[in-house]
Amino acid sequence: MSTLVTLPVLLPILGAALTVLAARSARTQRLIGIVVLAAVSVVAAVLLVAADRTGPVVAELGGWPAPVGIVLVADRLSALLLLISTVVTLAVLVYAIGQRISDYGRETASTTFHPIFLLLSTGVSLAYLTGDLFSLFVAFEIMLAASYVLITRRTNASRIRSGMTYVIISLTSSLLFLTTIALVYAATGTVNLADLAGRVAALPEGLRTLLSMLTIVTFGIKAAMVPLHFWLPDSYPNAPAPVTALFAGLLTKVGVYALLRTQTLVFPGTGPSTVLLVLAVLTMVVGALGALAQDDLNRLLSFLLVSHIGFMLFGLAVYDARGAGGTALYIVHHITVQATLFLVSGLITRRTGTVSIDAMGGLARRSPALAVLFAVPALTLAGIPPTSGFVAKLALLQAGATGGAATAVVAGFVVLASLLTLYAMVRVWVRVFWGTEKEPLPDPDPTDELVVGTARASRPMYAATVALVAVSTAIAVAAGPLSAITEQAGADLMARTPYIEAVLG
Amino acid sequence: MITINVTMAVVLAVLYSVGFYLLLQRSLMRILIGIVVLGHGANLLLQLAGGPPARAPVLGTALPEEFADPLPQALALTAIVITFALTTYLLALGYRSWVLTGRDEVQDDLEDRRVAERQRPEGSMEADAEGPDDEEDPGSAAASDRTDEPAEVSGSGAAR
Amino acid sequence: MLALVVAHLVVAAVLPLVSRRSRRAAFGVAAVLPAATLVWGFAHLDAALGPGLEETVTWSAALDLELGFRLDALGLVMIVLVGGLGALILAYSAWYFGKDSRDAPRNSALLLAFAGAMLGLVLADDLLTLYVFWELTSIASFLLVGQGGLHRANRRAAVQALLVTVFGGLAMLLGIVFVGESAGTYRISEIVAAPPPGGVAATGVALILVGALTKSAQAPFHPWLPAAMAAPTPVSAYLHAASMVKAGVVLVGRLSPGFADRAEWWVPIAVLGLVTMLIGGWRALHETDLKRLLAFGTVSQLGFLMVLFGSGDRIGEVAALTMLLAHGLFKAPLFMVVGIVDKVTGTREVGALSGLGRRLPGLAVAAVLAAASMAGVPFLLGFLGKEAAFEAFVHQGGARGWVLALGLLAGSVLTVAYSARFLWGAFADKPGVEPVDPRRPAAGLLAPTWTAAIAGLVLGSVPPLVNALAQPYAEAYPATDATEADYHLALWHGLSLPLLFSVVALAGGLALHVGRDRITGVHRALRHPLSAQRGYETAVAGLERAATQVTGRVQVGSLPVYLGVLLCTVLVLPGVALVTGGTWPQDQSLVSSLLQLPLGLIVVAAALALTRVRRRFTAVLLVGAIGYGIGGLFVVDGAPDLALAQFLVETLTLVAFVFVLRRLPAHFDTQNGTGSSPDAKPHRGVQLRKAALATVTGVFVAVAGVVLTGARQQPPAASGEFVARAPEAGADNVIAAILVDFRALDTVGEITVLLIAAAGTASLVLATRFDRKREAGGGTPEHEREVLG
Amino acid sequence: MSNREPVPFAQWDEPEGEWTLPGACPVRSNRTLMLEAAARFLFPTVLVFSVYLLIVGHYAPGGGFPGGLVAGLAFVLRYIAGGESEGAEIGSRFVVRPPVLMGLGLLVAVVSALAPAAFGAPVLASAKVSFDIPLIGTVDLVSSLLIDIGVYLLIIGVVLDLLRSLGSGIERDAREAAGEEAGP
Repeated sequence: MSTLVTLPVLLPILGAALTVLAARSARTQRLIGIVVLAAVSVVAAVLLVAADRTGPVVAELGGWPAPVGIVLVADRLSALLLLISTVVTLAVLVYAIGQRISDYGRETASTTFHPIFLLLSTGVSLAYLTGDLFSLFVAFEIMLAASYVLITRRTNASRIRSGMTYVIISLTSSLLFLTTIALVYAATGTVNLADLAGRVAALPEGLRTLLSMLTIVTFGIKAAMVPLHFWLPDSYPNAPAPVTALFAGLLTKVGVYALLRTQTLVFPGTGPSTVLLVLAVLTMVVGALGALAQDDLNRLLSFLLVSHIGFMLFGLAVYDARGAGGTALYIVHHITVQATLFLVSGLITRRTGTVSIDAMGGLARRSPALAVLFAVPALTLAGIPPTSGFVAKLALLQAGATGGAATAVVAGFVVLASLLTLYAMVRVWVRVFWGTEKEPLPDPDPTDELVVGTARASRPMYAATVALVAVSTAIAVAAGPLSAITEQAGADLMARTPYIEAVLG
Repeated sequence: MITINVTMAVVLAVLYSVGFYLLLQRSLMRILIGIVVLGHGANLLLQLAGGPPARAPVLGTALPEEFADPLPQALALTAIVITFALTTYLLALGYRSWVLTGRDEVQDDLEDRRVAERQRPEGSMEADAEGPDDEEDPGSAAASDRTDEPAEVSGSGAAR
Repeated sequence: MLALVVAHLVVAAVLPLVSRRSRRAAFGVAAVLPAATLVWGFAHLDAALGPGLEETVTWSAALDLELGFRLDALGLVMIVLVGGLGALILAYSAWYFGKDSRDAPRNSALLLAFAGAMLGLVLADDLLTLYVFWELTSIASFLLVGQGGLHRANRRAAVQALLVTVFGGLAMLLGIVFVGESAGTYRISEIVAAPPPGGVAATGVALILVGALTKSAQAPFHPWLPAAMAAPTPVSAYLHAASMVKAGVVLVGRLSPGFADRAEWWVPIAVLGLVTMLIGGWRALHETDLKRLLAFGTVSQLGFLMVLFGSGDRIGEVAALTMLLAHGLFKAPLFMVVGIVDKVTGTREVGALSGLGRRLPGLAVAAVLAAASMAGVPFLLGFLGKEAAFEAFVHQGGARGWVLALGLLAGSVLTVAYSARFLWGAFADKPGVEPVDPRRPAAGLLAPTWTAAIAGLVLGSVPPLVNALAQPYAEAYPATDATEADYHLALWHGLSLPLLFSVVALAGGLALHVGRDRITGVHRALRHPLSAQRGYETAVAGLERAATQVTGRVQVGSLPVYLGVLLCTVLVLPGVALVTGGTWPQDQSLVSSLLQLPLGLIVVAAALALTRVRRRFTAVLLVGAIGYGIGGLFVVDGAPDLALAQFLVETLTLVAFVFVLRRLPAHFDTQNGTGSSPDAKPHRGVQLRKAALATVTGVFVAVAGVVLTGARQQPPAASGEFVARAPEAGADNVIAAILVDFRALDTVGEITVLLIAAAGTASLVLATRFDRKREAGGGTPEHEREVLG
Repeated sequence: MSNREPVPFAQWDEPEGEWTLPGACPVRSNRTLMLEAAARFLFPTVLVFSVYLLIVGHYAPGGGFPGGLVAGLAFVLRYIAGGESEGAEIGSRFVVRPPVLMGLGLLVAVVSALAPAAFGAPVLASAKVSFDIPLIGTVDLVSSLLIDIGVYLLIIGVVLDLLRSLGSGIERDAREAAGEEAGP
């Protein structure tokens, strides 16, 4: 079982190495990618079941006990997020393959795209599984380095600046993370998370707060927490659809996961955190208002992503089992739906030839299937019942209602942000799908995948999108068992002992 | 006991300050150099977090008590490599940016500027409300009898 | 019950397939399920009027999320409206929409889906269940009002209806959670039995009320309802008269047994309900479009219902349930009449219709029956309800009772007036107006209209039938005296004050109608300083402007600003914590080893020089100096491995820099070719501020380092173990043992990053030429092949 | 499938031409004789030194990473001494394309990480084998050396790839830009 925990990290690396070596055969590359991610999905599902039945599954790498060696830990939270992330990654890969086939034909191999896509998955898996702060840094670097390459691949003059913004801000946050690790080590002498839990508790309160705030800022940048979010709406929208979908679905959520893990395990609070509550409100409101101001479909979605990060911060800020569980459930839901929306956006822009909402119109009549594909995740994001968004939001609201006066007030902002989300989505619906039909814009430069223009969408692209909508629906249908797991995961996080005992024995 | 000494604290302060200062510039190459300097600072800090100078941790060359804390060294080594990798990548990105735009500057986001210049969103509901209302009554019985052009599929919203 | 609801949704999903064959058949198929629901409801009459029929399906136990249903008297009455009228309206729609209408397939499916959602809503015995279906009806309404979205009126009305009702719905959701968490249950029957005390619950109750008020179009949220008349008339008849707008009223009726005695509950209901009744009635008097006239009438009647359901009085609740049924049975046929009038004459304008009564007497009689019920004419259901309503408040007495009784009387006068205006407007002969020449309405349109109108007459003439439904519901409220306990609906209660009220209402209303020209003059003279519609538009416009302005200010698109904010955040959050919580360590030494001094000096000097340098190449050399200096410091620290790596990496970095600098201009400030941009020479003050921010942040990091190292209590957790176990790992060099054994995963990760960076670099520099996109087939394009190497 | 014959890994170091010669150098004036001579001499020496660093890593400062970097620097020296050379030639002289070297390095590292699991040991576990070799004495062979070898290979690949992109790639760009200016 402990070998199994390492597979989500090592299998994609193996796959990446093989795709580099198989650089001449596009078919082999595609096969490797899909097989590896499917295998990791299965492993993640097994881990989730095991973690739920018998407690955290721990792998001591090299057989060295913590804190000598690095440990990988799959508890309910990490296994669950790993599962949903990998499934979404797989779907996005299928979509991306479909897009490559549409654009370049079946024979296009690449030494960048396939390996780096798999390595991104490695970084994400490692971030979820690792029980070591420095290893978390390495995980982030793998993930981010892969994302840099994916976002700047074949970039053009008008888009390069968005890539620069993304890379520079991310690098800054990485260096801040490294600084934080150094400072944490300076104060405690360890980088093992379970070990840190005990050692940080021995520090004076002021220094605990200092370290806690440092991690909040560090991970807050990756999670796109206001006021550290600026980079996201400036960069994500400019990447190709599958890349944006993957980033929007996974990367920010890994930041939230890191916040959730470190704040509960290493810096446990005793009650609602005022700082985080304020940040959550800012994130929800600024993000939602940003979305209302946009004309670019992808930017609009990016701002909504920021807004909903606030939801997850809110659950964390409540600092109790229900809040943490709510955040976990919200992450699961949001990974799926946000990725889906960007994939749909990709289909829409391929159909209309533009990202400008103002230049679209009447799409519901021309393409009813696309209308349904958009409407379902849009309602899900807005949290309209009976979608998964509703269930997840309900979990957060319940935590807020029982967390005290402050959290109850912030719960009001959750509701407000939901309304604004719905409004933003309704505007998209009204302007894109209703109204008079507008002619699709022709592709001004077919050689450049980043210049938007009408293009064919191959069948795998639709299949992947439909599959993600189905996953989202499944989350809603299986809300019973799922929320049982997340609630227990929240309780585990707050109790801390299951994790610490599993790691340190 | 393991406190960072004053000299090293000054070195750290200068490295970080200079790094941050360069980071805040518009010139891409300066930003890049700022990141390299910050990386140096972070690696130094990581190494210093292990304690004051001591013997290299190689068995047989000194007593184990005299060894410097090996973990920060190992971590810093990894960090150095990662920083190096990302620096070269950023260098390439900077080069590409220069080739594409002919400038050594990070430019402002055009779409953000565009939003800032607006009074209200493009195609706002407000604008939709202001337009002339000279259309036929959509709620009329006549409107409900209207047929599509035969070729078109009805907009039932159903997936096919 | 869940099965019934789901069946609606499933059939709705496949209806488009039926529509492709025949649109009329689709409506026919759609009508079956609501009719079956009606039959099912009456098959369980005993249970509904007795203990209630329950069903629960757990969705998520952890979240207390259940689909809980309960069929009781209120539910049964609503089934008559949702199922019975639903079936009639769907049948009517089959003839209303043309054979090849492009709107018909959408409407048949959506109407049936809506019926399912509405059925779930009225049967819900769980607040969360209720909310689930509540929002589904909002969405269905949005799509039904919006239709194809081709007309501006549709789009605006749909958005307005959705925003207002979802605003209320979300407030309600928050309220539901507050109430549910306070009560420990979301079961309506349990909450009502033991209403939760406390401030949170009170807030929750008020928030739930917001939901009820918006959905039932109470002032000041009401304008969405008249606007929604942009929808086809059957949709208006079903959603905006018979069923959906009743949702808020039903919710109030469900919760009132528990909360009617609380001021935060009944005061807003009574005040807003009464105001709504009067505003709606007044506006209805001035509409020239028959459909809008009815819409404002609906607003007015909903206010009336709201007051009754919130009364918490047994007689009042009898009246409430009676009026609920009555309103559905007269308003739906009235809308259907308008639809027929529109269909056969092509207009709904009062000013254009004349002589229709004589040409279509059958239709006119049906309209008279329905309108008379609305006006409260005896032998019709409306009369029974209105009598009971007057009785309730007159009996209640006191300031509250009399204000409400007289208020309702005023509202009833207006109701009679606009009922008369409707009949006059649609059917009367008007001097000076060309009589219309209508087509014959289809029997399929007339039959449902007649059925509904007759039902009002039958139920109104046989009060015990309705009484049997209304009494079980009202018994949830305690009877305070014998009058309340013995009250029954009847055509004749003797000569009493309520009867006088009815007579006054009829007489006054007719008088108002006769003096309509003068009333219109008054209406014109009155300026409306406050308009709810304008309020909505201002709110939405304000939101959009605020969004644009906030975003314009916050999201400036400038990287230096972003990084500046980032540093400020570092200073504000951890910085403040350091200042307030850190202590400077005591035993601070100047240097640990003398060699640190010169090396440190080199690093500091090179770093400071970096900020002033203008030539790129010099800058790179200075970076190298810093790197080698730090390598030296590593040597001093006893980290030869680290130093070796640092020297090698620094060298390679220099080489990479030089490779790239070959192509870039020599100086930082010179731009390529065309001269410098306006931003090239930054303002001196800006630079100073940047320097200050950077310095403070840099000092923060260093101080944090000193403080935190000083605070270390324990020895390193694993370092002793590394040394002790290094032989096990087969290495004398502990660093090597850590890198390739203890923490080998870090090393694997590190080389992964290297590979990614190299691949990325190659793709950035080499893949600069793009091939044309190509159809499937063909080989690897040129740009990819270059990266392949 | 591909128009170029894949080169067996075993022959990766078989030169097409003379081993120590730098890349073809068409422009005489650009040649730096001193550097070329130094490169000829230094190149193999440094390569051997890099292998030493790789192996000695377990006992003294060194290891796969410094070893790989030193080897990489040897190639850098050769490239600089070689003056203007096409990136492809740097690749083709050593036949193994840099990406392949990187992929192989990663493959070696990850397979050696996973391999212990096949024998029931924890992932990334290492095994130590001691040989008694006459004259030299006891030599410990640790399986974790494989990871170091992977690192070594990958780093060489990375440096070669950087030479290909930042080196020759940019040079090619520069030439093309100059060509455009000189042209019409």
